[in-house]
Amino acid sequence: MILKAEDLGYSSDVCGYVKNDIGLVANDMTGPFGKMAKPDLLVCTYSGCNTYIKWFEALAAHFNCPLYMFDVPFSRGPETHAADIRYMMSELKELIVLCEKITGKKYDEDKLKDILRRSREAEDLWVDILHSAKRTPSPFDAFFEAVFFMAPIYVLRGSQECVDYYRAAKAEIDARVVSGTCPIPEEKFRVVMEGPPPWPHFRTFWELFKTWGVVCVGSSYSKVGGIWDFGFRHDPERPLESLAEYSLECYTNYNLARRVEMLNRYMKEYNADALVIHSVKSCRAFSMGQADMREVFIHDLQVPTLFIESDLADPRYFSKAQLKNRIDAFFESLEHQRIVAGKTA
Amino acid sequence: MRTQPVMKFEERIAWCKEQLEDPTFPTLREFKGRNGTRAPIVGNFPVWAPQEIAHAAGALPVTIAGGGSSVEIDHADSRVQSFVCSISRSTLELGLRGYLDPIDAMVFTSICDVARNLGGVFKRNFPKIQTFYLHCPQNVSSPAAVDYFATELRRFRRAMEDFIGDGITDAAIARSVGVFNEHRTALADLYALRREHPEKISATESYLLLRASQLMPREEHTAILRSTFAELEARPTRRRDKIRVLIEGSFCEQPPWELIEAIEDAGCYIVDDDFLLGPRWYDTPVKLGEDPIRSMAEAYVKYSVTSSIRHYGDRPRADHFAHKLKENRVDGVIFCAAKFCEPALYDYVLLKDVADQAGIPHLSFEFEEKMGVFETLRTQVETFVESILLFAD
Amino acid sequence: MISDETGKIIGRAHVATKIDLGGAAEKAVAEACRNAGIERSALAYVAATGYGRFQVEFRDLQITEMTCHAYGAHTVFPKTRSVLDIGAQNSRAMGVEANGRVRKFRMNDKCAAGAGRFMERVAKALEVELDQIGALSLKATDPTPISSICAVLAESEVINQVTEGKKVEDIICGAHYSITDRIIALLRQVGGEEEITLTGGVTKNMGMVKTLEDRLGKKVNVGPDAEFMGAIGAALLGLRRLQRVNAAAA
Amino acid sequence: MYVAGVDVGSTATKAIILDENQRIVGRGLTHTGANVIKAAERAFAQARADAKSDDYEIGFIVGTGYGRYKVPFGNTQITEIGCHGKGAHYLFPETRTILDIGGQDTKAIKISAQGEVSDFCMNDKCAAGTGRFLEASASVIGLTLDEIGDVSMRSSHPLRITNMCTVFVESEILSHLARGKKVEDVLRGVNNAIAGRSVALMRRVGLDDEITFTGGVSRNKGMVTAIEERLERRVNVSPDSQFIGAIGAALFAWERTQKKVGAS
Ligand SMILES: Nc1ncnc2c1ncn2[C@@H]1O[C@H](COP(=O)(O)OP(=O)(O)O)[C@@H](O)[C@H]1O
Ligand SMILES: Nc1ncnc2c1ncn2[C@@H]1O[C@H](COP(=O)(O)OP(=O)(O)O)[C@@H](O)[C@H]1O
Ligand code: SF4
Ligand code: SF4
Ligand code: SF4
Repeated sequence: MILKAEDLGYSSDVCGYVKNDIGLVANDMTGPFGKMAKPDLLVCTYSGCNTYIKWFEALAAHFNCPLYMFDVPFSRGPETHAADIRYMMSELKELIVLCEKITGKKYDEDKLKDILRRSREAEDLWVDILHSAKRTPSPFDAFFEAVFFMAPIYVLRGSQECVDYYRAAKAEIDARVVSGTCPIPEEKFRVVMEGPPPWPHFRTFWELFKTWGVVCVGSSYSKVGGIWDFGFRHDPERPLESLAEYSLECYTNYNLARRVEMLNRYMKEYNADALVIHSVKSCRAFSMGQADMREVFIHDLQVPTLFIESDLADPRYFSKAQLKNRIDAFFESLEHQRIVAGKTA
Repeated sequence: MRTQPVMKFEERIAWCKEQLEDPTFPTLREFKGRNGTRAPIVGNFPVWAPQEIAHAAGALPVTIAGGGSSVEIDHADSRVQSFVCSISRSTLELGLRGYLDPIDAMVFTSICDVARNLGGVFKRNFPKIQTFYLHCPQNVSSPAAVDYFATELRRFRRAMEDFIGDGITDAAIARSVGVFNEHRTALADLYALRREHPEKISATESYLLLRASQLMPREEHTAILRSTFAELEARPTRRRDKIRVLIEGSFCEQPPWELIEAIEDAGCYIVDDDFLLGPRWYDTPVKLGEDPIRSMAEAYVKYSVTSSIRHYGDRPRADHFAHKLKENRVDGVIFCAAKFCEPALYDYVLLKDVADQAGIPHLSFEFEEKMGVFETLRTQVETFVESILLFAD
Repeated sequence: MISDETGKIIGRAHVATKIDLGGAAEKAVAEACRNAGIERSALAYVAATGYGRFQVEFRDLQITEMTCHAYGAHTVFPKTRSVLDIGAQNSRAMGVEANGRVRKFRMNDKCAAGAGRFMERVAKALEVELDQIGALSLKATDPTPISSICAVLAESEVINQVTEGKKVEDIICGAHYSITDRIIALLRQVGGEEEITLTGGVTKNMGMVKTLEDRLGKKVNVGPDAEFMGAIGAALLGLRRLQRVNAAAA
Repeated sequence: MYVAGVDVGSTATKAIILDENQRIVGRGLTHTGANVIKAAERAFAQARADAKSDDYEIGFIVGTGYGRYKVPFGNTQITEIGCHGKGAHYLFPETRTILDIGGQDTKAIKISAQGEVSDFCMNDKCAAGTGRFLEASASVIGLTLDEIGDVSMRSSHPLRITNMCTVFVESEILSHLARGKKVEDVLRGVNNAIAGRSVALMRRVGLDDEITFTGGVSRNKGMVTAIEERLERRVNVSPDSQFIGAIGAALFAWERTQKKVGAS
């Protein structure tokens, strides 16, 4: 798919995730999961990634269909600007009109409230699952497992299936706690993971950490589609407003200071030993500034931090030997420090 | 600056080149030395910073567009990875080396993922520079966009007011908009001259003039441009056997001037480009209404130039580009994007189709600030020119 | 390459380029004259191409190697619509029109992977002579692709494969596939659909030609003079230009 | 009882034998070449011969370097990052920052006062700016690795080399030479370019007072000077600089025999 997109003229340096999609579209909409339908309206809500804009512009040109650019202002600080919310709410209202026109159906606010109520329920359950990683050993890998667990809340949020799914998932985690089964049988290191996974080499990547007994207790990637674990919930009583708030509160829409703060909070609350920054070439929304983040953690906050690079979509940028070298060196020295500390203690 | 003697055109160009190649910002240091804390210097990362408001506050608004080839990236690599555009890395490098010390504030806008996060990096690394981030709305077809941007601009105005400890009146802003408009008109005249008489002023010269404008008071630069026109008219020149080309893709990060020279040497007249230099950000000068802030917001939302760093809603970028090709009567298009600049690289795909449909040949390559060898590039342009000239029968 | 007034090639020479580019050109021209059996003074027009074209002091015109390779390939194989020129450092793909004009081209200017040097390095790492890699590669039964995109780092990967007990021919063939994939990507960007001609030093490597044909699923043209294609193009474009200049003067 | 460290690098394989007092008694150095296992054996045999330790028992062997898993006779393996840290700390106890430039990668390592790695950064995507880069430059110019250091020191007007790609730099060098530039100025330019990148890498882990330069490239005097100029201070270079990884590995081996650190 990526190659297909590069044939069309996309540079090898632009986001591989987007190229995957564009390649799929150019491939007559046929991907590994079958054929997708041609859209009547494209809605682009790009929380924190300008690349999305370019992506949807390309799609709109390809399908020759209308594109609604749902603009989400970048989050600049912990306080929310009233103007941001106002702007997004008027956008939502325009979008409602547009949808009414295309579908010929009336907007039904009660239905939306129902959806949000179910969203909320699923969100509560999801947060419980995330919080379970506070236990030692952790019954849940908040990165390698979370990236799969998180899917329904992004694509099926508001449906009953979604609620049921999280109920089942929660039950599974609870069972794990009771039986003491953990994703990493012998938990040696607890880390917080920043950055998306290298999808094409997901297994290999996980193995590199598993061999060192590493469990991820927190991750930022599982928050790209919404951050609920600090209390935000969709509110059926303020439907549009909470949708607007939700859009602001996505991880990639956070500025660097907020991202650092959030990761640091995870470090402390989840009792982690180290931070792993996985910097992917494709995604500047994530990676631009990660090196600076590394400076903050290592030098200012004195958190052992491992910085590794590969890509989230393009398999060509994944080099197992190099990653292994870095990961080994990092945990080797952590282990060594532990032993030395243990001796002097 | 004010103390500068009157220069002849060639001297002026040489002076501009000197400014460009000195990453320590001599003009800004001089300004600071002369004005001290009385007039702050407000820098911005390229494009869409409300320079007029800073101007109205009595500040010197300047655009900081990277360090060019004269600064080695040495410190900035520890803050920013190697796979982002050079402008963001070298701008940071300038700061880490202390070259940005004369600057009091720095404005970043939402032009791309990189610029946005660079704002965050600046904020942390340079506590002495006040970093300001402005969200430029992308949903320009929404009626709420102008209101929203006006609110953002007012936020900026308040920040500037805090800075100078005094209010900024609407009248002052309107006056500043006027000053910038004059500069815009002069720039438009310069481009018109290049389009009609490319032999009178080379694109390299025009580029150097514009680059220098980013670091000096508008009023002065307008005057320089005006006095230049007369000189250029009088230049004895002969039109050479070259093709007319348009450069597209370097709106934010600017190519080294040697690159432009290499393109010209290889047999091209560059009749237009999309460099967003100086305040060339709108199609026409800002149309002043009753509320100057609102007028600025409208200019951005309704008639800013089409460039890759913004969404254009129902005024698609492709149509605009097709028009530009026709208007400039070009023989070829050179897509010249900064390496790793995603907005440019994405748009290339759309725009090259437009050129294909118009039957206009095109060439594309990527550049970096630090490029030192232009041979490969020249070869490519030569081949391109040959393919148009040698077979023109 | 020396051409007579009808466009027939009558003389040729091949000299290895060292640091002194101008001197090498001088030598090559002298030898080509000898080969053609003509006096040096009989040369009416010299068109220089290639990397050192500006160093050829006695040139009348310089033309880039892309224009020349394309034109050369066009003269030898008139139906060619795409030309691939794979040299030591640069790979270029050109789309050619019916009159030999370069319509579009692409080159690998960022990184040397995907050019001839990659094979030189692989050969060196395997301690095999360069002129044997073609024949060896044809014997491959289980080619292993090289994942490293760097011409230099590919060496260590090759070494790794050797220790894992992979056969030399399979590794070479795998390396060919890696380059081929990069080159085909270039080719596709210029729309490499119809007849394809391969030029440049890599044509001497039969293994490379074969993998290219495998991946493309069709034959590619490789002329006997593939290495001289640039010079042929230059000679003929020079002739064209000379005729035009003369016509204008008459 | 003796212990050994074998550093199987991408370019060169090094072996070190220490006696029970941590003194170096044997060294081996060989080109890694196509067969990693053979290279490890060769280097080890050389070191044994050098130490005249044929009748001694080698108590523990640690493999390091990118081919560390291929040391068939090794007892365990440790990454070269840990080993360079250890080795540099042993030779220069005050060192906190280490720069290692090998054949294919460049690393900056930060160590604690105890010699443990506390941070590291490496540049290993691409052979740009590594020993390989220098080898390529030397070979286009037609000099040997041993010569380039001295030649570059004669330069008075270093050129600016902009291409960091090991392959493309060759043509850049050729074009400079074709324009009549001096060999020493070109080489100095190459050194400066690498120094620039290396210093940037070191800044990421933080530059402390005492810096040690290790790896094969530190044998090149021209590079040492270029880095010192860039940093405006002196750096430690040991005559055994290329062996530091192997020394570190041997020290780890020694610790294991002393049971200072539990087996992993
Ligand atoms: N005898 C040979 N067998 C196989 N490959 C060869 C042989 N001779 C040259 N090559 C390939 O051709 C490349 C050189 O091509 P050439 O077109 O002469 O380069 P350039 O024009 O860029 O100097 C080498 O890198 C090598 O891969
Ligand atoms: N005598 C020498 N003078 C200068 N440089 C040398 C010398 N010997 C080796 N080198 C450099 O050292 C590099 C190999 O360094 P080394 O640390 O052994 O690499 P690795 O561990 O990656 O195999 C070579 O690429 C070369 O540039
Ligand atoms: S968020 Fe990252 S991965 Fe997603 S589209 Fe944007 S740049 Fe690509
Ligand atoms: S050059 Fe491109 S990627 Fe870089 S800051 Fe500018 S717009 Fe963004
Ligand atoms: S990856 Fe290798 S071939 Fe490519 S630029 Fe780097 S050194 Fe050169």
